[in-house]
Amino acid sequence: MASEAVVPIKTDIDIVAARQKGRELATVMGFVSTDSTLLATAISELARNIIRYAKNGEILIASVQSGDRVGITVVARDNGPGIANISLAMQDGFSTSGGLGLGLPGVKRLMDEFHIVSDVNKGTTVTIKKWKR
Amino acid sequence: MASEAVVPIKTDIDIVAARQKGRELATVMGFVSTDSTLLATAISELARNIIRYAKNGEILIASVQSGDRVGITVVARDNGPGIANISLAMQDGFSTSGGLGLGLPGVKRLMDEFHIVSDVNKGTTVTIKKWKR
Amino acid sequence: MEVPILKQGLYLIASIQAALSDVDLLHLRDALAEKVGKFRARGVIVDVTVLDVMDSFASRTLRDLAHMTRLRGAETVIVGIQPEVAFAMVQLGLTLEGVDTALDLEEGLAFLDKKTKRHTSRG
Amino acid sequence: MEVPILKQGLYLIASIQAALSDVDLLHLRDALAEKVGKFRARGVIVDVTVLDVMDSFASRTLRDLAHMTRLRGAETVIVGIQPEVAFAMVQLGLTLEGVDTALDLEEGLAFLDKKTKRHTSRG
Ligand SMILES: Nc1ncnc2c1ncn2[C@@H]1O[C@H](COP(=O)(O)OP(=O)(O)O)[C@@H](O)[C@H]1O
Ligand SMILES: Nc1ncnc2c1ncn2[C@@H]1O[C@H](COP(=O)(O)OP(=O)(O)O)[C@@H](O)[C@H]1O
Repeated sequence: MASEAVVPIKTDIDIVAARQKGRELATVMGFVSTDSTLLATAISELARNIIRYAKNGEILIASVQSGDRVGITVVARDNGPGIANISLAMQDGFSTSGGLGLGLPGVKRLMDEFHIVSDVNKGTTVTIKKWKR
Repeated sequence: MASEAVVPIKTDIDIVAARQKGRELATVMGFVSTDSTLLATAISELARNIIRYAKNGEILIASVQSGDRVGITVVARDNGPGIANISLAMQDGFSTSGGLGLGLPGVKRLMDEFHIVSDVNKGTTVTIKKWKR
Repeated sequence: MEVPILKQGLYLIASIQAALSDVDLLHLRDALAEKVGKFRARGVIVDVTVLDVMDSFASRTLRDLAHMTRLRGAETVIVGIQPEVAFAMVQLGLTLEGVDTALDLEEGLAFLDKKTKRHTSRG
Repeated sequence: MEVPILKQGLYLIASIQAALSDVDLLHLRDALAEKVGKFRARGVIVDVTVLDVMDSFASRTLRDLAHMTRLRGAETVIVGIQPEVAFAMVQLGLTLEGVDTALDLEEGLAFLDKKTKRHTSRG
């Protein structure tokens, strides 16, 4: 049941497309409805950060397996400006754009796993995972 | 009146068991009720950190004596990932899990003594003490 | 996706019909702020029942909408936030602080009737 | 430990009967968010009188619960926090900011009556 989709993120409409793709896969894989919602919400936040800070990028959505667990991994990547201070960016309320500053720390709370790599002037990659319950 | 109990911490139910054990000993030793509550609350935080960050570990609860003072010492230990930057972890609001980040600094405020040792990839041991008033 | 805005008595009712893009949400916000004046509305209901995701942008835009209509003399109530959506919002840290909410359209109307102290008939 | 949830008029009352595990607390949160819709409740009371420990997880879960029900149109009030528990919470830094509290069930009912502006009889 391996499945993978890449959604290019260029305009605000792609944010909707990406999160719907995520929900679709979660539903097909039999995720409980709450977890599909959490996943779709997380994708929405990551996609918007791409548009807002990096102008464009892509979101990969794939099923993963580890032992007898199955889950969904989402990789949001861009070649944008990167994040200079990741631990600062991960704090509730921190924003360089006058935003709410809840996106990154919030996504971390929504997911089972969260990983971020960022290089200034090179780009940002956020990898998240949600396991099926 | 030496007394010692070890509570294995594996699931969220063990958190309740550990803090009840702590309160029990405090009551038997004649702690004022407020201090029993502070101790039980501290144990609850440490036990939850074990589950959350190290998956499992144990909590030792023992009576201690020093001169004519008696008290209770609690040792929470795990072989989990450890803490890379302890002074950061001891700051109010610092959390790597999107949590409130009040556990460790809060426990320190609740107790008379607080000591933490942690090695990355080896584990964490927190030792706390409350003296009987 | 244009969101239809109905006038019902002193209220405006915006019933979101499908997923909205960020631009759609901004349009909705601005359209309501403008229509409140045009129709001399006292209350606004935004029905989000069909929204399966309410992220930080949507929350913020709805909050701004509520504040804008209030400055124009109309109370806004958001209705229909589903339990799972509420859960995701709270985990993100989005609480719509300072914005009124009600279970559904019916409760929203009752809320506005009370808040605008108009017990006269609508419609 | 399932927490019994009683319906009393427009309110739901959850009376915690014994120490709750983290999972129990999450169940309570989700059950209330769902039942608010089912019973069209306007208010929720969570009675924590018997809890002898309120740690950061419990505080956070009660806060989330209050925010979730509010997004669904019902106000939540936490009642019965014991003095010693309150002391420990404050030492930890847990203030339940943004969450309403009252001394006991009676005060909680009075608070909800005022907040939801329903002075009609309950029950
Ligand atoms: N993809 C990205 N590229 C560059 N910077 C980013 C990216 N995502 C997040 N950031 C930085 O991290 C900060 C925090 O992000 P977030 O928590 O989502 O809140 P917000 O977007 O509301 O500011 C942003 O203000 C921005 O400086
Ligand atoms: N037993 C532990 N093992 C590994 N890391 C821990 C442990 N306890 C605490 N930590 C680290 O210290 C940080 C702060 O802990 P704490 O103050 O209890 O707040 P919170 O658990 O809400 O994050 C945690 O986010 C985590 O990174």
